[in-house]
Amino acid sequence: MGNSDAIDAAFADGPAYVPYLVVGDPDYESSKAYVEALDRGGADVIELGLPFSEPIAEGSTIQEALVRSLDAGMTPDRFFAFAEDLDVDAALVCMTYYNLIYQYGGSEARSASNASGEAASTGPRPFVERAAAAGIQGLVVPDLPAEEADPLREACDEFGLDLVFIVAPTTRGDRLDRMMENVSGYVYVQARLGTTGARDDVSDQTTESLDRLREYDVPKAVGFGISTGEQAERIVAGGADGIIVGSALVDLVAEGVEEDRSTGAVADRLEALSRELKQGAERGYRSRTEAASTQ
Amino acid sequence: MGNSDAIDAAFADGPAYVPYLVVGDPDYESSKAYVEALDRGGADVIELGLPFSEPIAEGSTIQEALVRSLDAGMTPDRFFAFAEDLDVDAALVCMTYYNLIYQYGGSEARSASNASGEAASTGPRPFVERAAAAGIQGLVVPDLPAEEADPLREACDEFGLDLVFIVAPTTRGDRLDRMMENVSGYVYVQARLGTTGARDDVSDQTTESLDRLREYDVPKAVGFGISTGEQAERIVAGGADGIIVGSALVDLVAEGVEEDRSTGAVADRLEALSRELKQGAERGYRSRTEAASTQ
Amino acid sequence: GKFGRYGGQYVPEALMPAIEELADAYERYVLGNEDGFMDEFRERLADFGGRPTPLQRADRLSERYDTEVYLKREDLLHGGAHKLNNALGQVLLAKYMGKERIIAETGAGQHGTATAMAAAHLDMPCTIYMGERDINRQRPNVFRMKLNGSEVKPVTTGRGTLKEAISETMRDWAETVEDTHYVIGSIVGPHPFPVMVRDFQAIISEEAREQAVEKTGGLPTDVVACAGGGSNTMGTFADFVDDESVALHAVEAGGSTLEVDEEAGVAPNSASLYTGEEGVLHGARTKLLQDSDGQIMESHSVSSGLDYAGVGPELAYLVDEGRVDPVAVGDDAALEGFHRLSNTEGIIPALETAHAFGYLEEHHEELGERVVVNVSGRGDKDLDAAIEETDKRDIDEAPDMSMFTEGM
Amino acid sequence: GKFGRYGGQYVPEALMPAIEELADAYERYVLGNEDGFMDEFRERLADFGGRPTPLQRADRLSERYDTEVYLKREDLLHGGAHKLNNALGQVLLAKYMGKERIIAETGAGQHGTATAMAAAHLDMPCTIYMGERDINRQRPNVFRMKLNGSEVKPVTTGRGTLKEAISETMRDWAETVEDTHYVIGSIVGPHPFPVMVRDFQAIISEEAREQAVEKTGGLPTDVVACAGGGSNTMGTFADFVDDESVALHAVEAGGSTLEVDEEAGVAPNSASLYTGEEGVLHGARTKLLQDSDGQIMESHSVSSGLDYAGVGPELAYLVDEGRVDPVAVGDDAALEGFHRLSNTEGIIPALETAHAFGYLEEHHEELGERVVVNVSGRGDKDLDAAIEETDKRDIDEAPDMSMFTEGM
Repeated sequence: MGNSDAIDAAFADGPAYVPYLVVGDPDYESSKAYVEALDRGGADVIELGLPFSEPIAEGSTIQEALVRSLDAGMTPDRFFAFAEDLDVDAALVCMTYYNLIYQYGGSEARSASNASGEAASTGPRPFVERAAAAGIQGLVVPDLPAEEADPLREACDEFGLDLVFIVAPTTRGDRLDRMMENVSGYVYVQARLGTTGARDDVSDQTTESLDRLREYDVPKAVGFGISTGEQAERIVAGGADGIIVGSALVDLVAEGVEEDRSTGAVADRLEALSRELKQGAERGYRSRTEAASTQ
Repeated sequence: MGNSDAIDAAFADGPAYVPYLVVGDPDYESSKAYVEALDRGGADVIELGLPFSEPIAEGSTIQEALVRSLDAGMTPDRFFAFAEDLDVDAALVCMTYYNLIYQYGGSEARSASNASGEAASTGPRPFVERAAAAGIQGLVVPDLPAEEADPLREACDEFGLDLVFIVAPTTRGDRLDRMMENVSGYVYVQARLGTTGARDDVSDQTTESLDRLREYDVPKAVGFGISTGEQAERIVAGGADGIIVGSALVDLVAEGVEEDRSTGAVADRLEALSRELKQGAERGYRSRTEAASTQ
Repeated sequence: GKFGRYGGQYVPEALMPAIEELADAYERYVLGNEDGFMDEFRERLADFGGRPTPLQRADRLSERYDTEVYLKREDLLHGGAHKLNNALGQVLLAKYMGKERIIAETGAGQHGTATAMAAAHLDMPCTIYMGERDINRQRPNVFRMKLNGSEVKPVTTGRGTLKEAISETMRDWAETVEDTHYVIGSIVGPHPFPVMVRDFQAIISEEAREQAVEKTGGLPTDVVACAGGGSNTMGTFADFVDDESVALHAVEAGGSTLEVDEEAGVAPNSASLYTGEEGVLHGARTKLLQDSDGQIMESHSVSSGLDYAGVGPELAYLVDEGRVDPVAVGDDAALEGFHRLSNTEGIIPALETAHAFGYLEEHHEELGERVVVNVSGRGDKDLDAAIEETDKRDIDEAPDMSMFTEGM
Repeated sequence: GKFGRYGGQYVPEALMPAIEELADAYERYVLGNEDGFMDEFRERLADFGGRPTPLQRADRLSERYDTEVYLKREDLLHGGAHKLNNALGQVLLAKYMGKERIIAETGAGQHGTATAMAAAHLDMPCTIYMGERDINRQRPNVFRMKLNGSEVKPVTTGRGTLKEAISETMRDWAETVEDTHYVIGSIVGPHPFPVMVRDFQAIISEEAREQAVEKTGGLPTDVVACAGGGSNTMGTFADFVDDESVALHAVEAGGSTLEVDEEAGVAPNSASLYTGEEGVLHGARTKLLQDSDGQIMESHSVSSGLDYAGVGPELAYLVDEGRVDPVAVGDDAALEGFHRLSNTEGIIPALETAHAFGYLEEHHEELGERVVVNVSGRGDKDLDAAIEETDKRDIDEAPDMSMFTEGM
């Protein structure tokens, strides 16, 4: 179905728990421990945030995490080294902004082209090639709509990565069709309008979105605002194939920084919340399949 | 010649020394002592400044003196009382701005007219009447050109006061003729352009002005910038019938205030400077009459 | 040189020749357009000044008052107020007269900045006298004058405010009258200043009258302008004076009260048309704020630009004739007008101008169906004063000020 | 929505419907004048904004450079800069689209004040996001926005400057997109913003071209405008792009140096056309100041309004095509230009605008015989910065600053 067998597998058997953390937040070593804690907590896919200096699609929780990571020296190359360094079972997806993908390897390409007198061939291919080598199996690029995605899509196909798109509550009609033609791996269903950020409520927009997507044959992972096992349960019961959780986890990291907690203590909390979310998702899945078999 | 015999007399026999001080500067009693000191020093005519809040024709020395007097509570009525109180031989001239002359007695006139339902008859007459009663023999009004002077001229004629006009170095032709038709007592010859204030030099403009005025049969008193006996001598030798001295005397009052001198000490200085100026003027007169008899 | 009993030339003799020379130049160049003076003046007003300024329908005020309210946008003139009309005219005239130097005095700094701009534009050396206390209160305006190449001379005598600056400028002029022109900033002073300044400012009403007819099909029923010395007032009224159907409202600063403290010599307002009495000040017979002796009172207004104890003699005459309706609007109502125009029309007016909008709020029911209000200047210069004065009061239309007043 | 390789719509999916709705409205109302939109826009620009602005011959600069220098006086537009052309267009368009609320972000405050004015004028609720640090540096502009009835929301994330304010505005829009319009302040962002903002600003060149032909009998040889995001630049160039004889000079902020500190992530300039490289920022592919990883650099300029790491995609395209000549003028030369225009022409320019005059001084010998320079804004807002920056340098044309810098 998708380019990445690992991602297909993550959604093949029961609901997928897809946590997100910013790589390098608040530093490389702690961040590694945190990502591994997510894995222990039951992650099926882990979205690794590679920080960009102008993150226009984020809520303030994640924006602050991106700043912490950048201030601690995170770069695309260190990000790939981090991915290679990780000891996890979950499939890895990189979430970042298009300019970092577009520029990667550009300075080498430009130096070469200056030497040869030819035009520089910047573009997404070097980034995707390097990501594949680092074991990354998919990309989410929040500022890249389907309309501008052809070059990246081609590079992903070449190197076997999935390209995940975000479907908003307002995405309909032709735009939705075009996006669903291009998506692979899973579709990121944005639970409500707005940017990322943990919320108490789960919007009616989620149900509507899932209804709208029913006809498309691709796993639907719902994100934006999920922070408890109970929410996870309701969303999966409502038809989601997976849940994406970001801000609630990043909050734990931020709290750790503010209250000067040990890496181990933060990792434990991340693992515990992951477990709760994963279990919630599984409860939801059971109630859905039971309901389906009852009918 | 003029309305006031006293002023005619002051110019009749040798050069007239015409000192100026601001009445009430820095207070009523000191001011009285200062004016009497001028008299003792040989004053023929004394110009008494009645302070106006917006003295547009003054240099900063006299402006500050006017402010001191106003701050100490000087009013037109107190000014007249002061004139009545004085024990001096010199003829008295009041120097002030037109608005004070124009308004004097106005509130009574207005109350009366409000009561009678008729238009208020404000105008210069009440001021001149009161001035005459107080023994004032002439008026100098620096912001009243001959063109606007008819009502005041009439009142002066009625009450026997002289109306002194200032002739500037730039006053010529028709304007000069008109002014000389209206002037009485003496003409105030402005020695140079500018406002009042003591200067070291006596300008060539003085000689020119005196030449221009030669044909007019009225005493010519030169003012603006005279501060020493030597200057007084040169000016009278050059043809002046009198010298007017203001800022140099006001400076002595201001110094007294600044250095906290006793009234007596300031009065002594005023008397001494007056003597020097008067003697200078007399020397100048002698050299002029000697030169004339030699020819 | 007279308007009925008002006007005249009450100046020191030394200045009379300059005044006469100016009167002669006024007749030749301004009235007679000799050497194309008026053509050049009008062209420079257009290109440098930004004329014509619009006559804008104020949609929201029109709705609020259920009458057609039109704004004459003098706030859009270069420098931010009507002042340039006069300053440019006089500096250009000085050039035609062969003068080599410009002097002026300024209180709040508006006339000084306009004169400095005009002098830079026409390459004339310029000295501006300003009281030391005013300099400290109006530093941005001082900086603007200096940026435009003018010398700003601090006046330290007396209280260091406008009256001392006027005396100091007079002193300079009395000494340099042969090569120097004194640019008076309003329709005050000796003849020919009142008529000359009016004629330079009359372009406001010339445009407004034409624009009103074009936009609304007829003359306005009412014309409203704030009045300090009165230059924007007469400029806005001039071409309507002969239109007897048009009511002319001169809005003076009522300050904190119209009551006078004779003992202290203070009139806590600047309503010389409304409450003043005849007298002679700064070269002209006009209506004044004065005590019973004839001493000039200290005037007061939330708007420093209206804070003057006299008023143009022509306005005094037109009030006596019944042609101009003098009204006073107090500090509070003016501040409310300031906030109302800012938040309903997107135009921040000068505090001077705000008085006209205070009048509109209080008296709109007495006005006809088409009202023209002169927006004589913009309020950027008044932001600090507006913060301070608003903070003292409880004004419905004002924004929350806490972020500005804390730590001030 | 593309200019060669530049432009596009790189925005979060949630915003795409709004962008598409806007593109549709742009085509109907702006290009198609549906419901007379463009007529109303032009009329309001005239009456409320004060258009047309003059094209003025700069007599003294013309003499200095021995070439005809003409100034397009956008500084006379309501609010003091060209910004209103765009803000008024977008707020009016939002009204035609049935939107009920306006949001915008602002750095130095110029776009925020223009938007707040337009929103007050058109009676639209308006929220302006502004970094907390910028709020503290630009209090007068904050006060102006609040006076005009806008809510000013301080942004405290990150460094509290423009970039955080942009993120915060995006966040607001992402949640409220159905009833809210985001007024972007320059020819940046996703399609249709770059073309739409250009079309609203194009009135500058439309007028200037006509005025130049009328006043001088022909087209200018050169058109000069400063360039930050590029809205005044494209507005000044737009109608001249097809006139191949007219050279177009985009003057960027050269800051303290064109050298980049890659380690610190700082480019001490804002010369993205002149030194930048292709990338994707704030919704569009364009030329950027970025490090080799693609992280956006912190830009710097003495003029906060030019201080932006990107530039409009259309300008990037026109530079690549050789149609627009990109040049950089450093802080020192810009400050000299500021003082020169102030004291020789009586016009105090914005520090942004001053860069164009720095260019004129340095390159006038390369220019043709008729040069049009856009005076994009007035400098009143920059007085404090000008005092501070002038005091650091030794500038011949600057006035004596001691009275301003002592005790500051």
